[in-house]
Amino acid sequence: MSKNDFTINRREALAGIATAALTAGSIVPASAQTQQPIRIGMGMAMTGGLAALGKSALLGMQIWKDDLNARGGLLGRKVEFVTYDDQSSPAVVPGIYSKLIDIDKVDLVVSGYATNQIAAAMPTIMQKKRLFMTLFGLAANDQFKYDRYFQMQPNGPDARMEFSRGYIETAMAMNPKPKTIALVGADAEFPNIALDGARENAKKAGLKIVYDKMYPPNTIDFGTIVRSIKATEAELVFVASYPPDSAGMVRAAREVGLKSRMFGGGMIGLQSAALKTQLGPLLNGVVGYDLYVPEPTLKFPGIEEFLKKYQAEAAKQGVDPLGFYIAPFAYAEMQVLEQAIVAVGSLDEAKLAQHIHKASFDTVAGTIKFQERGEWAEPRVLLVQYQGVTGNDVEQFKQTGRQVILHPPKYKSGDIKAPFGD
Amino acid sequence: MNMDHTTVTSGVTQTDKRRRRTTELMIAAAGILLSLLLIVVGRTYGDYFYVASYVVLQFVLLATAWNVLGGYSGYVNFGSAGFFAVGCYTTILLGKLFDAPLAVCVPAAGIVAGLIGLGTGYLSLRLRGVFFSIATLALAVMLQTLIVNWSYVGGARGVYVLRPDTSGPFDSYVQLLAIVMCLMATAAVIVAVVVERSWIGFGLAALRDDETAAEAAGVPSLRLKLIATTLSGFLMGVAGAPFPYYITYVDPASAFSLAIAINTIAMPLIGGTATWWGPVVGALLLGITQQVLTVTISSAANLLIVGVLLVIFVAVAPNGIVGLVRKFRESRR
Amino acid sequence: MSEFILSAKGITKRFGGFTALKGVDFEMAPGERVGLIGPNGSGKSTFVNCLAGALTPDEGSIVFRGDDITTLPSWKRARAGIARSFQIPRPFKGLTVRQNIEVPLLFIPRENAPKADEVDRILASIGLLEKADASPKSLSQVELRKLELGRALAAHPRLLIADEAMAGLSDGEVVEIVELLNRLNESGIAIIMIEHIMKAVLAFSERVIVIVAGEKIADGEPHEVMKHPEVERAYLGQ
Amino acid sequence: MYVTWDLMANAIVAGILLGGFYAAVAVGVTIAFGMLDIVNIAHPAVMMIGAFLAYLALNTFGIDPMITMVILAGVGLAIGPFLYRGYHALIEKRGDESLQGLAFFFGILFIVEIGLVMTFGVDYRALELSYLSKTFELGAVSIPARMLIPFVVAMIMCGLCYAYLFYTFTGRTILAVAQDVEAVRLIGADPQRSKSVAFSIAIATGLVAGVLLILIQPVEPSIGREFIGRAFAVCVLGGIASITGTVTAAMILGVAETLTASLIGPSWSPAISFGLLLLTLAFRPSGIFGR
Repeated sequence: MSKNDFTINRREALAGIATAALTAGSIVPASAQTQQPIRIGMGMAMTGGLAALGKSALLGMQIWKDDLNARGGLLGRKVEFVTYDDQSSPAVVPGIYSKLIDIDKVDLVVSGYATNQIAAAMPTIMQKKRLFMTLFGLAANDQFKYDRYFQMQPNGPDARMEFSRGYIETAMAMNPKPKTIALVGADAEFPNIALDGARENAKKAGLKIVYDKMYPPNTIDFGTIVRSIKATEAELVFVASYPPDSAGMVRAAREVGLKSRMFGGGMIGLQSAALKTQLGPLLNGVVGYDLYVPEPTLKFPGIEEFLKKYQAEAAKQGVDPLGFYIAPFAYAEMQVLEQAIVAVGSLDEAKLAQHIHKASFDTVAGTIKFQERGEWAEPRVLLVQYQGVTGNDVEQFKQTGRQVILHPPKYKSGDIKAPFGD
Repeated sequence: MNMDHTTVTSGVTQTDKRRRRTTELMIAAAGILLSLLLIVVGRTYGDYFYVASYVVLQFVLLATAWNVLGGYSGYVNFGSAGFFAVGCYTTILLGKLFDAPLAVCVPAAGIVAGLIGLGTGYLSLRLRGVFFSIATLALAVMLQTLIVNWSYVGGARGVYVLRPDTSGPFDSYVQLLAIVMCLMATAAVIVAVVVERSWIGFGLAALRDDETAAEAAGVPSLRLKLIATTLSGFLMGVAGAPFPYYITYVDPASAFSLAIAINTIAMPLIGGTATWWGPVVGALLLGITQQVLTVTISSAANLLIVGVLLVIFVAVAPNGIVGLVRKFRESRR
Repeated sequence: MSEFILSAKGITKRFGGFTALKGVDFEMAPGERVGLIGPNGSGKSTFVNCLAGALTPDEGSIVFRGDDITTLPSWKRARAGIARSFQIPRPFKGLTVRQNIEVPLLFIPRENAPKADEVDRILASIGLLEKADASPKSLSQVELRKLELGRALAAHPRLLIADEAMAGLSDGEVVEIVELLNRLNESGIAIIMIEHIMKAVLAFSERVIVIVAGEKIADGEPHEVMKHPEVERAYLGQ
Repeated sequence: MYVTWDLMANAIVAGILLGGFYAAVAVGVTIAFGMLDIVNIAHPAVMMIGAFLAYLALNTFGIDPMITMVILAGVGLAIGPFLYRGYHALIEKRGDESLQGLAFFFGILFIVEIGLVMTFGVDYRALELSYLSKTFELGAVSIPARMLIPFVVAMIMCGLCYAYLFYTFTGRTILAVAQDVEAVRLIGADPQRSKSVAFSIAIATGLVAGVLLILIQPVEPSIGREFIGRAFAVCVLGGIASITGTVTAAMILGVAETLTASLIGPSWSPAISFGLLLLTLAFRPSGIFGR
């Protein structure tokens, strides 16, 4: 008996330690004074697979914060960030957001990068009825239908169709009209959705789908896949992929000598400096969706100054040196928040949400208006084609004419060069 | 088994039996107490406390489940994430098919994962040591490939799981999840005690040391291993069952997560695999450390700590914290 | 029911292309003391492994106390009454000496329940009572051998297979072990002794069988078997 | 449907090239695990170190990876004995069950991975070399240099390992250690030394395999984990302790994966390789080529 008592006491003691550890350092003044800074909390991927874009996004937000504080802050208060690393793992996200809300008692929360993270935070956010500005969530609110959710990736109301719309419309404008298309992608979330849309868009356009396969993430040999596609003699090849396989597919297409009228489409990763410089001239002729490229048709007010600041700082921190993909939208996200707070004049989240639903916002990423599910009312997914890339230098991608916008017509900055592989 | 084990009157076995009952009762009491504590403290500190407790207790459950096989019989399961994910996807499937409530999903998840555990038990007929471990790893990859290609449960794209409305006496759904997890972890620890101190645990301990010799001494090793693999699989499945409601969006990568595979092995090893309280201590220690680090250091270094702790313990204290405590007690004697 | 406690017929065991045992026949009366000899690699261990159930023979049948046990796993044979010790002692290192003895007590059912002091009696009979709570890791070679025999004894066997129970022991220790085996035999347990120490085999056995290259070449009175020309050539050496 | 002989021929060639690379990854596991019973699941971490060093060498010092891999092989052989001594002192000497060793290397794997993340970040890194993007055409079959070079290097490396093990005294003692440690003592060799040499070879092959990986595809620190399963699968399929078996099994796995990708669809190829492993383990634990 006595021996047992000992063991149990230990267990209870440990439970006690657990309680203590969980609550330690969590005593926060109950109400923030007006003089105190506005604290904005978020979990962001700073390690793991999503960290490259996570860090880029965070840098974008920090530049906004510094700009704002230099201007004297918001409602007369400085702005501060409370950030935690979500390690690219959705499993820690619920913990981070409950800590931010319950223990840190931050004034506002924004999301980390990517759909899984956003979805994992949603129940906590919804239960607490917080305003939630989110960054690059793929139709994450379609299920929750939460009315204080606003998402910054310009996918529009029907995201899955947008990643291939430009591709198909551009293809169908070619002369003669193409008849066949091959669809291929990684077996994971984004490529699945993009391919779904591509399938539908292709059918609508009357294209015959001659190849439609997925490959597992971490595939090494893409040559075999590309050869199978080549054997189908498809006129169009639509690829939906993540960074490592985007590179693999482009290389394999060159190695196998794939000749099609268009190649590319929904490839994540090509937007980042890392892959652009790795692939260099191999990119010529490849088309891909993009969100921002330095073309004259996209000169939104403030974007150039922002990118200048970003690129200077990014070089020091070792994050994506171009910052075209996520950083402008991270900055714009905070601009939306800022403009809404100024307009409402308080941090009342119900009013803020109402205002964001109604108003439109001028940001470095253009003028934004949100629809009822919190997506951009008007989608703005670009289709770009790489042209005239020489060598592997990163600087050339800051120039115009290397990533020519083919679609949508409103922002078109050049003409397609087809076929691919010549 | 058609024999009455109580007829064995050798001293140790009988005291064991009495001792076991008291331990069981005390663990049950501690578990209920902890649940009550959760409610009280949670009211003060908010949902964060529930969320953190849920994660830590989930690891207590997983570590205990792993230890029932790995610690007691020496068969190392590398595929724990696979069993966890099976539990997880059982909930998703039943939710999609019948809108089944959690109370149904939990036992169902346990049964499905338990059956897969039974299958791995038959693998152990031919495979020992590292080969068994590699087979479990391969099994987890197979299961993942299956899920990735099964679009009904979301496939590679993943699936959203909306939490039901909070009902009954609970303030919030996370509170419910934390308490459910607390009770399940308590039950698992009791199961571990029962196994450890019964003829099953005794036979497993013998076959862990030397399977051939144990067989020669009349230990039905296959039967015992099947019990252990099934039980261990069952408990891991149970641990995964509430996860979809916790995370709300499940894709294969988050269900078959490496963090789960690693922690499930590291925690019992750091705590000590020989007794039921080793994995509990290991899970509490490592789980709480990770929770605290996530919101303090908040960098890659926090994963580093798991690795460093594991290496240090394996190298310096091979029997884990349990071993250290025993050494300490003996030195004081 | 035959008069034999054990009757093995035509035991054949192959490993891949190699035939380790070729149709070995073997019978044994209750309480008999049999020595099994043969050069290294002759198939002795394979043979006793087939008897004890660690291996299943490819051909042939084994009948023990009237039941066909040819395909039974070794734990069922242990329960049927066949106990063995191992060539290299295989104690349960994680258990204490006492617990080592308790394993067969707990797992092998009896007609009459074992008495309360059975563990102590066994420990006393093998001279390890004082080390009951020690770890087997702390035991000497001869003590480990005794523990092996004690564990076999706790299985309450009708047949004991002692696989080189004396290898690596001093002369004095060999005598101790032989005495222990004799005492077991007196309580009615049939014993098969596999041994290299010829003196011990000749002193102990009523009957000796010789296996060479997987075949039984001699079976009979110890001294007659030793005179067998083939045995002399094959075993006692060129 | 679109399965033509050209496609099949290409798939098989691609599979053999891929298999060559798998062999380079698995040969170290075969030596460390198959022959020495060291469950080095951190082998892929060694690969990652090799890959990132090759990246560093090219981009900082302008050293071609072909030279880097020779240097790394030397470095591996040089530091291997110290690593082995450390492992021996901490784990092996205790004679504990392999579980402890397993956990130990598990921890090492993690430490290395995070160490790399903290030094190099999580970006994908690749080597920019013009000769890698060449493609050779042999009739209808195209052979990219990116796959051919690793294949050739892997075959040379496996050949060297084979020659060393079978035609030198120390090599033979290593093979003997794999069979029976006592026997090695009897012939007057030091099993400790044999193991130390063998472990160093395993480390060296791991570093080289890492260089090969970064030639083939962009690399980020956590990608190494993908190879734990494949490396052990190849090793087990090949009969655990056989170099020739490992190479053959690696080719079979490579061809099985590329054929599945061409005929059924790429998403099932992991199921094929691990299914093959599971079946082998369940019905022929001694491997396809084991006795």
